[in-house]
Amino acid sequence: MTELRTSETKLEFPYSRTTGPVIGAFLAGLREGKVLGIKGADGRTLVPPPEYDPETGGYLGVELVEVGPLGTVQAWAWVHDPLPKHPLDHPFAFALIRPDGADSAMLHAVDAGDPAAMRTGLRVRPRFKTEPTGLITDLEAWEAAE
Amino acid sequence: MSTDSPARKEEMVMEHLVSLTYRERLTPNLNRFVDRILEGELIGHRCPSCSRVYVPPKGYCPLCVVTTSAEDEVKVSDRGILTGFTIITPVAYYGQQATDPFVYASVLLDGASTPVGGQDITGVAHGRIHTGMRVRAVWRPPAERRVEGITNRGWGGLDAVIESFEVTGEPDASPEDYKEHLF
Amino acid sequence: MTERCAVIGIGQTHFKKRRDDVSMPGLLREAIDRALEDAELSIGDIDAVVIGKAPDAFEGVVMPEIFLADAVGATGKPLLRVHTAGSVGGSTFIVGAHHVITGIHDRVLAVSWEKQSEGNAQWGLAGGRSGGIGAGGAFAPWIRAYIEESGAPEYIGWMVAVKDRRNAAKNTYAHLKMPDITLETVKESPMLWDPLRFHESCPSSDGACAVVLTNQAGARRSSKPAAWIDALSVRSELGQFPGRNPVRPQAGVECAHDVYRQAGITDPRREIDMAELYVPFSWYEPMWLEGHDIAGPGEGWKMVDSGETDIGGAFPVNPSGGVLSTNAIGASGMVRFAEAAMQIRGTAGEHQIDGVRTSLAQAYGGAAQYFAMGIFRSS
Amino acid sequence: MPARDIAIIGYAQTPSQRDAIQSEVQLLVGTITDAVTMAGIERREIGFTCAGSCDYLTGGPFAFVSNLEAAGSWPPISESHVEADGAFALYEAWMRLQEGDIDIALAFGSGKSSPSNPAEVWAQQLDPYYLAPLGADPVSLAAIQARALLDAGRATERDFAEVVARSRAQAASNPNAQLSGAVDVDALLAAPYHTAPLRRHDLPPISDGAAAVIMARGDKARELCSRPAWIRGMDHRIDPHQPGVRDITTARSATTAAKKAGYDGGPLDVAEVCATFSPQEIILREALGLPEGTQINPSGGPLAGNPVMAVGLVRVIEAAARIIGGSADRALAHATAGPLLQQNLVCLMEGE
Repeated sequence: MTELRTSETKLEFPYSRTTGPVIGAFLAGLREGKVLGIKGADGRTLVPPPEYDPETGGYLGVELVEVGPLGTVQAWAWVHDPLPKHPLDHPFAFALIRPDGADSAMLHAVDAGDPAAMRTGLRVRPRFKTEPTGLITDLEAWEAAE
Repeated sequence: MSTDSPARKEEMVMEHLVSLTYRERLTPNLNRFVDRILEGELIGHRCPSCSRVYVPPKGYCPLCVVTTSAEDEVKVSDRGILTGFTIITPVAYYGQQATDPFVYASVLLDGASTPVGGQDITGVAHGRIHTGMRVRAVWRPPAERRVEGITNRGWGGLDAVIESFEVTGEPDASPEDYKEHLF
Repeated sequence: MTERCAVIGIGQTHFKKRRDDVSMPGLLREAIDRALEDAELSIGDIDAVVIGKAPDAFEGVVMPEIFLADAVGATGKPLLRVHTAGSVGGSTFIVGAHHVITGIHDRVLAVSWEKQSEGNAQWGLAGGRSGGIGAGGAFAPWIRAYIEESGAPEYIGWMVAVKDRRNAAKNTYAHLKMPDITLETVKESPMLWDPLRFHESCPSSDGACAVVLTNQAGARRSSKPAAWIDALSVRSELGQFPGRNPVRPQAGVECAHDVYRQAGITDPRREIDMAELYVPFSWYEPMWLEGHDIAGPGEGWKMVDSGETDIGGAFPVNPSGGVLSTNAIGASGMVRFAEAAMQIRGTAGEHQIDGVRTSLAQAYGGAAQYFAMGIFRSS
Repeated sequence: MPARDIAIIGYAQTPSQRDAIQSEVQLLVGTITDAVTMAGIERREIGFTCAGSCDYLTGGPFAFVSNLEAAGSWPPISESHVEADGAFALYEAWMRLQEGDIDIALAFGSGKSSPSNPAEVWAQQLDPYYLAPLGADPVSLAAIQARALLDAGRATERDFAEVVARSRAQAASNPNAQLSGAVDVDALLAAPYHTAPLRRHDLPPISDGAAAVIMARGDKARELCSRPAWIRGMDHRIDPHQPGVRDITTARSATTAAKKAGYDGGPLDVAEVCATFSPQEIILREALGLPEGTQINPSGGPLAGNPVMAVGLVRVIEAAARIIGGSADRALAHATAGPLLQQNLVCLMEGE
């Protein structure tokens, strides 16, 4: 049977996203080393802050509240072989982290070094980039605070 | 929070590069087409049901919805009729390499039922190009033929094998011969 | 057992080259909140949501409705995403209406959008490659063929451009408003895709459009007039095949005949009071007038020439300013349906046509191969 | 209430393959033809067609347009497309049939996952502000979900392995399965982690494939099929997107969809569920309320073959096939979309 040629195509574009008052303020907060949340319709503090209540769809306004800085791991997975698009280039944990004062968890990376150092309930603190780029990854990773 | 101060607006823009790579084998019908164009020959598949000839071969006839195979392969000419064209002034966008106005024409090769699209037309001033003109392929030298741009998604790539279609100077074809190929 | 379906709420964003003041969720909600306010309903009253947009590559988010679910108030509800290229806004409206007509749901929100400034529509239309033919490249040869066949003078395209941009100046939400545009302005604008000039081509916009659809019981509860749906149809055909007539695609002919039949219309030019047609390039106005058998062969451009399609004419087309003035691709088809419904409800504002009792909405997409059409009536 | 006398009378699917030699359209040409043949109809009898696919999976904007070439689109057809799994196309077609003016509808779904890296493609489905820039991939998310299930004491890693072993064993009788055969649970548990607590076998294979379904109304269905699979109800629901605002150890919208589809928790012969990762079968069994004794994923399910954009419609086919074939009287099919079972569709079917 004939060997078939392989074709390769790339779908690539540098998108430029306008973030609006809530997402933009959250990202701006990261630059200043702050994690911000928003009060949901039922009074719960949601992090990262949505513009509309995830349950009711109600508008939540633009007033953000600072949470953390410490947080607690709610659930996690160990990434043995990070992909090029992952936030860290060495093995790490993707985790749901509930910052102190928040009622929801945010997905992010925990730079724990070794899976043996990870557990649900682990107390973690955010580590911010020294040169922010305006992305969620300005919060570079969380690390153990114990 | 105010959303209208200039400082805030700048912060509100987020740059996000999305880059995905797709690698796949050419389908057997297209692979065979590539084999032949490297040798300076154009082929298609003749539908066993309606006899229409598709160039390049799709592996099926979309009108009869029947599959076609190597048994249905036919050779077509590298000469044909210009059935439609426009002249494009390229719009600048990320990844766009074209800068100068270029011709974008469809050529119905003799023996084919479907035109090959996106072809350059040479040997005539842009202003004199018209449908019905007889044209022939100007093949690149064998060593310079590149086929990497040909994909299963069917977005051309033929220009890296055939430089352009030049006007032959033969009399124009009658509209009757190409009026069904206005695409 | 089927229900009659009516439009009781309509909302649009202000359309702009770049809506830098909102996120994608914020953009959709601007249209949704206006539609809900118009319908005198809150987001919790909605039973199901249908979302339409053109290719995901325009914004670079795969199936963005998945992340937008909460923002469009779909939590706990059905959410369906439609994508039929340029006709998608019309198709989305139609899919939303089917939810009501079948009696499956009582109040349905249909929303269509595009935030083209996040990326680049020309890049997207080129399939993400270099050497793209641009939005008008595919259509220019067919437009040329129409001009040759019909013998239309070249100023017809300019006339449509002038009419639509002046109409848009009366439309609060439109993107390009050019109250002072003249034939000279169009004629002297650069040639983009011969024979199409810059001012004969649509802009690239950010924006969204939403409608609230309901049944007879729902419409009775509304204090405002409803626009009743009398006919809906979709048709698709192959974009390329030997024997295809791309100037007058058969799918468009059959789609039109289907809606006329459903609405009991035998003479569309007389029986329809106004139309919102998908005209991204000026020449598509006469081409669709003929392609949908509103005008006979070669008669479409004469309707333009005589002023019949002006706001004050006998058959006004695109009093909103149309796609030529506003084109957030995913939303554009739904805007046609929304505007045709607004004309029935008498809520079109400055571009309202007097006494509209029957209106036609049309959207097309792909290589003029996807069609979505609807007819609205006042009772 | 909407008319409920709509049944599945024909279907076809490609084998689930790691790297299909055909293009997506070619896969569909044969599949749709086979479904039409099984239904015993002419293409022109189809009153409405709905397609499901994903441009970003296929690899280009407007990629779905080519799939029209497989649908017999000349002369023109009444047709629509959802950017979703073919199961959602089935929903739209089922809804359209209820208007009563047409008798037969076609739904299909197709996708090739082999050309791209699914971990990269599906990371772009997440919230573009808060999640996509993290490159959060479906496997990592599913592993977090698995951990939450373990932490809650609702499952063990052995339970995950047992789902895999049963899936592979049941797939042995499925000619379309990509992964099948007897595997030992202890051997599975001895394998290294891929993304802990998930092992490679807890993940679905990467698959190419297509599927098509023909539905007919009332007497037309009876005339064309001796034992149609009657759709008693179909519904789909969605949950909030961010995994941190919902309980990821359950699928609330699956529970709602099952109820709204008319499933009352009564006996089922078969359930075909779109559990793409092994822990999700445990979650779905509870969320859908599947009673003891229900045969779950007799085809092997997505763990045996995962042609994304067709895999949900394949679940419907596998459930319907058992009713049409007479081995089941009542069956439930489930499809899902979005990360961590965010969106769920349920189709409840019965024999005469």
